[in-house]
Amino acid sequence: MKRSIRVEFDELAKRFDLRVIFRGVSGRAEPGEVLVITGPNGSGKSTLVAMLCGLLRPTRGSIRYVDGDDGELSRDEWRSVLGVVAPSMGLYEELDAMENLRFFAKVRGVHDAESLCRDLLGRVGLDPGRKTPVGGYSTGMHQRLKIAQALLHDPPVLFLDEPGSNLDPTGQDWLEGMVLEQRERGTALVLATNDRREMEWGTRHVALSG
Amino acid sequence: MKRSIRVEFDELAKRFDLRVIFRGVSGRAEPGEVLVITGPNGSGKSTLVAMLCGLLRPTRGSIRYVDGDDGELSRDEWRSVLGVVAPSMGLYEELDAMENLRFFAKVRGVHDAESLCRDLLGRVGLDPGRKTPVGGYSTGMHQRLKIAQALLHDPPVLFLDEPGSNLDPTGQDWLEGMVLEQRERGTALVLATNDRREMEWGTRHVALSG
Amino acid sequence: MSSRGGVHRVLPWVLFVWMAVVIWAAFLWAPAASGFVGQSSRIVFFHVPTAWVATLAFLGSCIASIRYLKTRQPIDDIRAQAASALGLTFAILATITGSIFARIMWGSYWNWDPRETSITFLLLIYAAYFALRGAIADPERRAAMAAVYAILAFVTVPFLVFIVPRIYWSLHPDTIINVQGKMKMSSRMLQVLFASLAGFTGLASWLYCIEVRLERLRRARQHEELI
Amino acid sequence: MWRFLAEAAAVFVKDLRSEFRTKVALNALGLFAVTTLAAVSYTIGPYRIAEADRPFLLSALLWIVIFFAAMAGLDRSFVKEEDTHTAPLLRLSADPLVVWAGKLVFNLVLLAVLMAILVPLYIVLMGFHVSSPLALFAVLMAGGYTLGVTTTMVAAIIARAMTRGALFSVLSLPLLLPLMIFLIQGTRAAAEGSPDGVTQTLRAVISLGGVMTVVSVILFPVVWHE
Amino acid sequence: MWRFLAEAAAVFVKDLRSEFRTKVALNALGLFAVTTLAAVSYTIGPYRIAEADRPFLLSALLWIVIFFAAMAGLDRSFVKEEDTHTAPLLRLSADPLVVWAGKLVFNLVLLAVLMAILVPLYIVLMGFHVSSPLALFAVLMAGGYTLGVTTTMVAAIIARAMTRGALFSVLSLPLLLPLMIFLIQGTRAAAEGSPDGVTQTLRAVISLGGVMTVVSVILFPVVWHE
Ligand code: HEM
Ligand SMILES: Nc1ncnc2c1ncn2[C@@H]1O[C@H](COP(=O)(O)OP(=O)(O)OP(=O)(O)O)[C@@H](O)[C@H]1O
Ligand SMILES: Nc1ncnc2c1ncn2[C@@H]1O[C@H](COP(=O)(O)OP(=O)(O)OP(=O)(O)O)[C@@H](O)[C@H]1O
Ligand SMILES: [Mg+2]
Ligand SMILES: [Mg+2]
Repeated sequence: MKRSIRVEFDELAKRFDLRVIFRGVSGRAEPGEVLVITGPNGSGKSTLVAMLCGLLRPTRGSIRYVDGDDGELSRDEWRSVLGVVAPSMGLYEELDAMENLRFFAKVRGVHDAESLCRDLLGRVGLDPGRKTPVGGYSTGMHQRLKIAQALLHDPPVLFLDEPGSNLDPTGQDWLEGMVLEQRERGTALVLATNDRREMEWGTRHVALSG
Repeated sequence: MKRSIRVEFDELAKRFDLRVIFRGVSGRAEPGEVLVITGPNGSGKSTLVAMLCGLLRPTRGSIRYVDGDDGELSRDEWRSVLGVVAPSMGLYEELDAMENLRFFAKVRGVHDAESLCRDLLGRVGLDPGRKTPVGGYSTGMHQRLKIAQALLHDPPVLFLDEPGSNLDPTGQDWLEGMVLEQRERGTALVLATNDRREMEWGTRHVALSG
Repeated sequence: MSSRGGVHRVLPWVLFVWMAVVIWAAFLWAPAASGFVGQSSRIVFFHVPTAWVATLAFLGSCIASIRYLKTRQPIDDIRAQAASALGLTFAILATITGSIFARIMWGSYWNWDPRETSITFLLLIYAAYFALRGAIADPERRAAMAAVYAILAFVTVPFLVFIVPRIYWSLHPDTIINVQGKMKMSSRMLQVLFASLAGFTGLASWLYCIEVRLERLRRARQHEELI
Repeated sequence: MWRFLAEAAAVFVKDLRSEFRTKVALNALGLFAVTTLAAVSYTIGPYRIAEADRPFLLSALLWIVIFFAAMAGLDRSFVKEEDTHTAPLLRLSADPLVVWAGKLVFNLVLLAVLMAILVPLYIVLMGFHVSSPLALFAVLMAGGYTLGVTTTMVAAIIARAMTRGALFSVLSLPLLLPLMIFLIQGTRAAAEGSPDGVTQTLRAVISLGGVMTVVSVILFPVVWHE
Repeated sequence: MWRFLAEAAAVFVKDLRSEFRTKVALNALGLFAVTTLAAVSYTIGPYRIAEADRPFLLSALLWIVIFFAAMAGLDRSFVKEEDTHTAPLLRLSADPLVVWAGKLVFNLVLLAVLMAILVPLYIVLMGFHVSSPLALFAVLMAGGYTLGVTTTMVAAIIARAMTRGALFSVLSLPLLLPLMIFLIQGTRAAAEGSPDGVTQTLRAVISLGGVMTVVSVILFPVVWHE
């Protein structure tokens, strides 16, 4: 069984260059639930996700990762328990799919990287043997690889920022299945999306107003 | 009235490093119609679009831009009659929205660039006065700016590769309106998409098999 | 509060009188040192304190930078910035006074003496510090990056000031407290020098306080304008 | 023609803007010149170079510094268009020659600004005695232009080498090398005041620059469009 | 410890692979180094400089070329992570010190390759007589390390700034100047065969490198996460 981790955030606010993006946003993602973040383009969904991952400092407010058994995690420990898919994050375009995954597996200290990466690529519908650098991948294939990357270490907290974008209908169905499966396995999911169908996967909601 | 241009392609094939992406693809985009290209991720939709724009050379087959009155356009003339939105094409992240549009307007020799750019930004729902570099824009705002860029010189041929990705529901509705309006004004549209709703905008279809 | 304000009003006048006395003493009270051309040794009373204040200011900038990285309070960034600006200014003054000195003692304004070159690089480092600040828009990131660079800069300063001049042959006088621990100046000269050192340190502290206040106001105003 | 110039100006302004987003950053350019120069003069300065060696040593150093300045700023413009995927849209919007001209002018302006700061300072700081300043000026102008044209082309090639293999940039070596040699010798001739050497150099450099310009105009569209 | 090394190795291998496939840094660095070296050796030639000046002048020239070449390519690995938006994912996946170590080793390898090509060529082409090659080797190693540590840190800083091209040299060169002076003195001592000069240099260079390493280890996480 994987660790059960709850992500709580309280009265978050973010300002860029004196422009307030949002303020007073609170919520939490419980293990086995999907927290959906909605709001129009530019309302701050991705900013909120980046803040929850620890990539951006909140201007105000607090974020806590709480382990069901052991209490709060330090900021340095966040890294090892979370996985992220986000449109603003790129992969290494000169490397092929396996090389990318293998790299992320190694820096995360995942064991049995080789077979795991192969397996994952198969699951997201990519060919592990293909030597094309990722720069030559189609956008949908790119998105699939990003999803594989996020699942690599089977993280107890999963952030999905527009995970279905550029996926074909089959891919979107697969994604839905993956989200359901993760929920059942006790992952805490945070999903930021513009897609009406994806919004329905949520068990909790945070709406940003823009 | 804008020029009426028809894009025809015949028996196109594309190979990357001995891997055949597709072969024997034919079709055409008539003024006032929407040619929809469908197919699973990696089937070659974007490749086909890039080929039709002149960014990639087909391995086999031919592409012709035919002006209703004057006959065929030379390859050098394609540039001036087409507009493109594609996920693989980036904007200048250090410049703000107006600077980006102004640049593209100028290199395309558009008159009255300043007021036109302002106007367009307003239409796609961005703030022309905002000085944030585009690198700090959200993905949806980025996509809107790309669409503005493609419409800048009111081109008679418009290629839309996944134009609705990352747009919020309001944005998608606006996009639908824009496509309808362009059809009525006699633009030849080519739309490559994975989105079921967008597929229905088509008057002709090309399906790639993957 | 009011008594503190009172002290603040009085201090600049004390400083003013002190500096006036120092200037008078430097030119009229202290004797000209032997071994220097004419009356030129008097420039020492201004040259050495400016160099001293510059070094002090760079130290201050390094300390403020370290504090900033710990506390992340904008005020520490303002302090670091003000101290660097002050250090830069006084380093320029030391170069100018030294350069005049050099013209008299060594015959030309610039001799590629290691002191001259090392101070040039000190100037360049802190000019680079401000170039870096100018190249980062986000205030928090700017502050952090500048702080890191200030610390890196201060790491190289000892090498620049103490080791390089010892590797290259130099015309420049040894440090006052030299290897033998001997003082080479007459007691009157030393008195004036130390008075001047104290005066310049006071002057610099005063300027520093003003600059910090000014920068706070500047940032506050920017805030208002943008909102 | 006017239209061509206006479009090239747009490319130039765009590059200038993205490279020097803030006004303060423009000072960085001046600082760059001074720092580079100081690094060289500091290391060589205190040492008294024998009088006879000065002209060619100092000429060689000067061109090392200028060449460095050219490389440091220039090679990024095309690589960045590829890295950030802005190249395709630029290909579809602008005439290839407009892109080439815009980038060339950008490089030339950068070089000119750097030279304007560097050379006078260098002459003063290094005690570089130049017998015929006018000849030096001519050599600098011609050299700067040819260097700019060549590095622009090299930069475009390096950017495409990402997809086409490194062999290309090895090919640029034979272009740069003779140019550097001519320039060093011409500067030396200007310093020593030998008009023959200068005219010889100018002839060589200008014809090299002319050839490079023609070759670039022909080849750039090929390199640019894959 | 083993885990740290394995992860740092992963970062290093990843950078090496990417660089090997695009060769942008190698091209920039190599092109500059080889061109200047060839041009300088051709124009200055092996025999013209007065015998007494040779050790110093040749040492100075060698380090000028190495330092400037380093400025042309060593910022690439960090700048590219930002330009291609791979940095955020790297921040979320890897320990900052692992990233630092991997990039440092990558830069050191680039420098080593550069030196391995440049120095023998330089010695041969310029007729640089080195009395104690072993001492020279030690100076090169120590100097390369310190150069690499310092530039890696500065590269991490400028990757987060907007104006990079000029800024990298502007920020690095003044910091590197004391190092450059030490190295020139040390190389000269190695050429002249004076063990004292060499040990003195090595001591200074290694302590500078040590201090920079410690400071980097402390400060890099701050820069990386900002
Ligand atoms: C442009 C030329 C000069 C520059 C840039 C310069 C710079 C400096 C600097 C930076 C210091 C402080 C050193 C330290 O804190 O260790 C200093 C100290 C001093 N300088 Fe100069 N100097 C120059 C010329 C001269 C000349 C020509 C003389 C007199 C012959 C002179 C006499 C002194 C003395 C007596 C000290 C105090 C020694 C000490 O406390 O270190 N300087 N100078
Ligand atoms: N680095 C930055 N500098 C300045 N403004 C920024 C920066 N990053 C984000 N913003 C601004 O913050 C706002 C929110 O951006 P964010 O990417 O979070 O939106 P979003 O809700 O994810 O939108 P989308 O649906 O388009 O993905 C936008 O107005 C954006 O311009
Ligand atoms: N430069 C390239 N080098 C090698 N293979 C490439 C290159 N560009 C595209 N391909 C391959 O061509 C195929 C089609 O890619 P394309 O981007 O056209 O797909 P697509 O239909 O647009 O998919 P998506 O729905 O994901 O956007 C993919 O298998 C891709 O890997
Ligand atoms: Mg978003
Ligand atoms: Mg596609």
